[in-house]
Amino acid sequence: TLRVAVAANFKPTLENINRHYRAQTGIVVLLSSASTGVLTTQLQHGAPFDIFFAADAQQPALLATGNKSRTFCYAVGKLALAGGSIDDLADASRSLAIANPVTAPYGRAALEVVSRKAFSAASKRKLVRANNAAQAYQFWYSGAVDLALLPRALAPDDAVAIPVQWHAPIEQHAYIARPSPAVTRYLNWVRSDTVRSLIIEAGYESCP
Amino acid sequence: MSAIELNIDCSGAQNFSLRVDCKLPAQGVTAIYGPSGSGKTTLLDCIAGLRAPGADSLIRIGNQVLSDQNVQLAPWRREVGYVFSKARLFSHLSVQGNLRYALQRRRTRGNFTIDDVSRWLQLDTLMERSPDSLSAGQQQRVAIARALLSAPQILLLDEPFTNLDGVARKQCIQLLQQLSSELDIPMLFVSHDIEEVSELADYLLLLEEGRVRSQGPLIELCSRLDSGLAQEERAAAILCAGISRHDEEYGLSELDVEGETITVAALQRPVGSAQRLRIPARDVSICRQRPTDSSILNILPVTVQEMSAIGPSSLTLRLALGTQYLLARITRKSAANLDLQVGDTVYAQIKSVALVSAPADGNAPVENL
Amino acid sequence: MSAIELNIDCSGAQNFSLRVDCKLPAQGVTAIYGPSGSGKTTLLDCIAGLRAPGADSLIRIGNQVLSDQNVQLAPWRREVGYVFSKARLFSHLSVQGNLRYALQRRRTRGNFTIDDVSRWLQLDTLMERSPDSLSAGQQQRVAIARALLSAPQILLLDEPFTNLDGVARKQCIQLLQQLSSELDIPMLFVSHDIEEVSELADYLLLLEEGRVRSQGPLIELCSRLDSGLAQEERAAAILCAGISRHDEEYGLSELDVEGETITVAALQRPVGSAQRLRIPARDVSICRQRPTDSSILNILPVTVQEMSAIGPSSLTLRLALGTQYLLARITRKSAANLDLQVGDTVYAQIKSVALVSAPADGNAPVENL
Amino acid sequence: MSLSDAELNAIYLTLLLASVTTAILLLVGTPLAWWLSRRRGSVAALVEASVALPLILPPTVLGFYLLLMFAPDTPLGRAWESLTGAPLAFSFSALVIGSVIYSLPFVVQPLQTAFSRVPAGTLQAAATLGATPRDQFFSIVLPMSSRSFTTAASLGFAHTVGEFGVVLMIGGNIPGETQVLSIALYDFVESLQFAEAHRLSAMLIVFSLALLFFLYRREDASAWRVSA
Amino acid sequence: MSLSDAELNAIYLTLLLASVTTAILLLVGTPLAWWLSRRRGSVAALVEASVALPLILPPTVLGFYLLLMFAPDTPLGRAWESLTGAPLAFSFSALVIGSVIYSLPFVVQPLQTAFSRVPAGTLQAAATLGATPRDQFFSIVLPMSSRSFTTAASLGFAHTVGEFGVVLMIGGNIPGETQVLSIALYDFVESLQFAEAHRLSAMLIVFSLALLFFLYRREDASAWRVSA
Ligand SMILES: Nc1ncnc2c1ncn2[C@@H]1O[C@H](COP(=O)(O)OP(=O)(O)OP(=O)(O)O)[C@@H](O)[C@H]1O
Ligand SMILES: Nc1ncnc2c1ncn2[C@@H]1O[C@H](COP(=O)(O)OP(=O)(O)OP(=O)(O)O)[C@@H](O)[C@H]1O
Ligand SMILES: [Mg+2]
Ligand SMILES: [Mg+2]
Repeated sequence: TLRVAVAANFKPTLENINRHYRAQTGIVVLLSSASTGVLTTQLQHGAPFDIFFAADAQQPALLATGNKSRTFCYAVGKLALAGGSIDDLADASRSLAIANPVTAPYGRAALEVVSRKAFSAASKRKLVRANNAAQAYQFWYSGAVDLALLPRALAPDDAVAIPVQWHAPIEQHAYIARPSPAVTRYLNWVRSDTVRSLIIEAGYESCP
Repeated sequence: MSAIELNIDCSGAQNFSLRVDCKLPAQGVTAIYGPSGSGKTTLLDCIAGLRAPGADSLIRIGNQVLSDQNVQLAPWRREVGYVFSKARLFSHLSVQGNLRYALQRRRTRGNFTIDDVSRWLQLDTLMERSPDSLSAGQQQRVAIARALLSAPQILLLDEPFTNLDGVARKQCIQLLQQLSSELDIPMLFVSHDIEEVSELADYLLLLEEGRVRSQGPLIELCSRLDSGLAQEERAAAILCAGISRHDEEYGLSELDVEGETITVAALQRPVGSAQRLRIPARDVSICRQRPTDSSILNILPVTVQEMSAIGPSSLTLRLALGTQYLLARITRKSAANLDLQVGDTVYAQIKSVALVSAPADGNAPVENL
Repeated sequence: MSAIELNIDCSGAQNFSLRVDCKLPAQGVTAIYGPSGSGKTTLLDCIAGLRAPGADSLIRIGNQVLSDQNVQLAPWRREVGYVFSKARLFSHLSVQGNLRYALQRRRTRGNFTIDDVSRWLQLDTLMERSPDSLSAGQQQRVAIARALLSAPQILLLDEPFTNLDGVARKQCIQLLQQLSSELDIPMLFVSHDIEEVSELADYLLLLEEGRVRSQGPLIELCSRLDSGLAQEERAAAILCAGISRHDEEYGLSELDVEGETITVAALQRPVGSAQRLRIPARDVSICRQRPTDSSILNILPVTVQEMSAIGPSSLTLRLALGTQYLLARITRKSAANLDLQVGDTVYAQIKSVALVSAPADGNAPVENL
Repeated sequence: MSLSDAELNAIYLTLLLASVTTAILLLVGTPLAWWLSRRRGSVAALVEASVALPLILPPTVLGFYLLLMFAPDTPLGRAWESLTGAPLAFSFSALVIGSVIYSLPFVVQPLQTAFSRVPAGTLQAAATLGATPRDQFFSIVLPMSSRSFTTAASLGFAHTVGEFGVVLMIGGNIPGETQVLSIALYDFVESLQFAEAHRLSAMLIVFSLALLFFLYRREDASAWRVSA
Repeated sequence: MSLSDAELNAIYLTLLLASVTTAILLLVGTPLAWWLSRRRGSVAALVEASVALPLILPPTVLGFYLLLMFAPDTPLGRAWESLTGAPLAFSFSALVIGSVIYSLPFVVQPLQTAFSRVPAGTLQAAATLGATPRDQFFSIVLPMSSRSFTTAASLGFAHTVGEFGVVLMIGGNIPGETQVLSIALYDFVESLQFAEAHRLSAMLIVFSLALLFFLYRREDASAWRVSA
């Protein structure tokens, strides 16, 4: 069996991917999800994961300590706005949730979007920071906030897409913690066209 | 005369039940006497509201109903002072704190202060101490002081003198006697010590296995041969007397009882005052002729009224002295030797030093001859 | 003869300190007597190891050192049975559980069972009960049973009879007397009741404000006018006697004391057995001539040995009867009337019914005449 | 060792939250514990079980359900907003409510145990002196349980300081409003700023140790002690 | 309402973890509480404060420090690996250790309070009957504190069931090995599978309520009760 660590926001997608993999090969992949920061810390201290799908590019790079062959990009994230139209971002009376910019790449991107001149009218608004993207969704889902800037992959279908130029690209990289034939076989599958289309279908873009 | 009316049905563990239906005087001191486990504490608990008797029970003090079919006053509304047999002091407060606790919640009666009770019960040097660091007797005194300070309508005392030494016990008894008459607070007190009982009580309730065995004024009950009290080893009769003369030379006082004279240790009270005397049956002996060269000062002419066997070898005699009665315990052999019969007139010798006097009304120092 | 050696210096609250240096007999019953707060409980606590006396203190029982400069045995190693003045039963166990607790940890001495002690102390019907649901006297009896069952090397009893009624108290006293002599367990017992003390104790330790006021065999101390005991209201002398005859007709027994005869209620023991008699000073009166028509059976010729004033009006006399002594309390007035002088030979009248007998060795039923 | 403004703010918020929460916990928990200690039977057992319930839900999940309750379109949220004019979710008040619910068992359970151990005889003595149950409670039960109040308050306080799952969920991590120390610390760890995390933890630990130490050091007064 | 294999596994792991943790907590906490209840002074106060310390660190942060201690290249990690042959971090054993440390105050504090309230006189009575301190402890203190053991055990158990920050950090959320119920639940909420989350929470709540209810319902035996 393979042990794969995955950032929480990619977990549903990866689960879907693994279902296909299992159907084809019969191999069971054990998924462990947590936030990217936690998983990175764990990997630094001997966590028994073979591969780590992070939500950003820095932390896999940190883990690989410069060894480019151990990391690769597997998806590029997109943002979407749930709960209203783009114009609402300029309305200070509408509360907005984003993921924590300090810890979550989607939070950083969302902050970039919110900081655009066009929305400065709302700069005084109460910005609710969720721990991660999933929590930002929960805030919106519960009705506690009016708007949420979410990963497209998590956002409801009627969410409005945010133009990708409005923020730095959200490249999600994976880190190969323990290379092995099984890992290689799995990675080949992950890089296959089938999977790429699954990823795109889930609301990501493919890597450059 | 107002009364304490008790009609209580209260069940305890196993098949014990307390079933009491009686009237007690609502003034003076009533002793509750009976063997261990006869329900004395249970009775006090019911009166204080700490145990709930059956729904039909009635507890009335004077014209205040504490409990009947309709009302069951909560314990804190009953204005009952209770000295528990284990002191039950508040361990988180000092002695003074305990007393102040009672004072802050005191009822309308009584206006003595912490200083007063601490003088009466010699607590001055204990004020700052924690209850846990007191000796058993000291704790008991604090508990009595605390109950007094709450200025209750009635005082319940459960074996209050058990841990006190002879002197302290005497002082306490005298204090309670005084307070009972001066403040007009009725007291119910439980004791195993018939001497204590007859020193302090005016009225007696005898319990046995949760039932009233007999009840009545102490004086009457004491001299009745069928009350159970006369069977006690320490049976004693109580006489009412008046002070007739003080003999300063010998430090004695003479009392008049039914026209006869009884000599006791000097009393500090004026001629004419009333005085109660306790005369243990075993201190009374009988002779046909008045002895002349004996150290016994008190020799009274009496009539044998009743004779009752106590065990195989002794008799208790009920001796009439005017309208009052003495008890005497003698051997069957002596009775045979003297050929004693009911109706005989004989002399009762009372060792004067055996007189224990209880003042009928306050103030007299209890000094024994 | 082995002894209990105590050299204790133990300080309590405020400026109280217990300072005791004495030897007590290591068999029989020793009473510790003294006013409230005089350090009686503190002394027992030190012996049991529940309070730590000063480092120089010595506590030795026979040849077993419980505490000295080098060793301080922990309480659980001392093989000391302790009946506390508040019963201190284990509230999470039933009565039976409490007894079994002691049994499971018992020492080597003694081989009686729970059934035995529960028979002796009438606990059969209480076995399944929780201690909290017992009356005060019932709790006390369980505590005594529990201490006995632990088969200690020495038994400490802190006012063990306070909550017992007259009958139960008598039974307990007799039981302890028997056990003390049969099992050879020394007992130290604290009491405020001088009658209790003289019934049960062989030896006496009088405490006052943490110091030994006096000590000695009960018989000796009782009749000494300077011991403090003779000052007590209930002072009494103890006599050693032998049974000389049983008088079945009247249910009496005759005892020989120094060649004289004393008549008491029938004793169930063979002629020749030794017997202790307690004769309260206030029950003894004096006459110059032997009275003839009195109910008093016991009239003994004695010599006035010493006279000492008690208060303003009375005297205590020490009367020699052969090598033993009687006490008598009379008024100064009687003494003057009789013109009594030291050295006079007079008759001491003892109301026979006032005799309280304590068997010098087990088994005799304590029946009073 | 200097602190950033945000950190100072977080410390202030944390202390405020923990103090307010502890105060409310004692106010709410004391009568509840008293009631529970006097009652037996199914109702009391059910209440007791419910009090302990928040413990078994992971804090974030508990927080999620609280959030569902606090949202502006729920009855509670609506009522709150019409009363105070401000929405409940992501407010300091929400944090307080969440913390109170979460820490309730730590306060109620020690108090309940303490209360049920005050001897019945002592309360009876107070009653015969005229103390109503209320009075008995304040004059006897409270002072006799002081040691358990220390336990309860320190558990409640400490737990609120350390608690972050619920706080994060219903507070929304708004700097100056709902960003407490535990979240700040968590952020450092998440973003792998370990040096910062160590610094903040060390501070928190030293401060708490000192506080707890002084709390627990209160000697009881009796110089004279019984051995055995 | 059927459960997936993963969920069944998580439930099994949770119960195992909570039981083992509670057992260890009682084993470790009882003597510690006893010691603390007998001692006064600075050393005891310091120990007491340290026991309470895990409370004030956010669980993830605590988990982080535990992870630093458990990692294979630390003395502890090395010693463990050489003893058992398996690494400590991310093992079930690590979870147990973490949970024990985290829940220790909830067990120690109620027990300590209970122990210190056993009347000295009762212990003295036992001592004179020949009971050594050890014996006194087992025969008197333990049974007299049974109610506090219920409190302590239920707080410890419940807290371990609900705790997830520490477990997540040092366990690594590995299905079948360290993925306990709280993490599974957390995962559902995180991955927005709310229906699943509701289902699991409901189960958890009903189960715990029932358990706690029966724990607390134990009537005490005395049918005859003193009023006031
Ligand atoms: N709390 C209780 N629960 C159940 N039964 C009790 C309780 N207290 C006392 N009893 C029982 O009720 C009966 C009467 O007890 P009570 O305490 O009234 O006796 P008492 O006359 O005061 O005896 P003592 O002189 O020994 O104190 C006894 O059989 C006792 O065992
Ligand atoms: N735990 C304690 N701490 C401090 N002082 C104490 C303690 N116990 C008793 N004392 C004090 O020591 C002195 C002797 O007390 P102790 O209990 O030995 O007296 P006692 O002779 O047994 O009196 P009682 O007959 O009233 O029981 C008293 O002044 C008492 O206040
Ligand atoms: Mg009683
Ligand atoms: Mg004492």
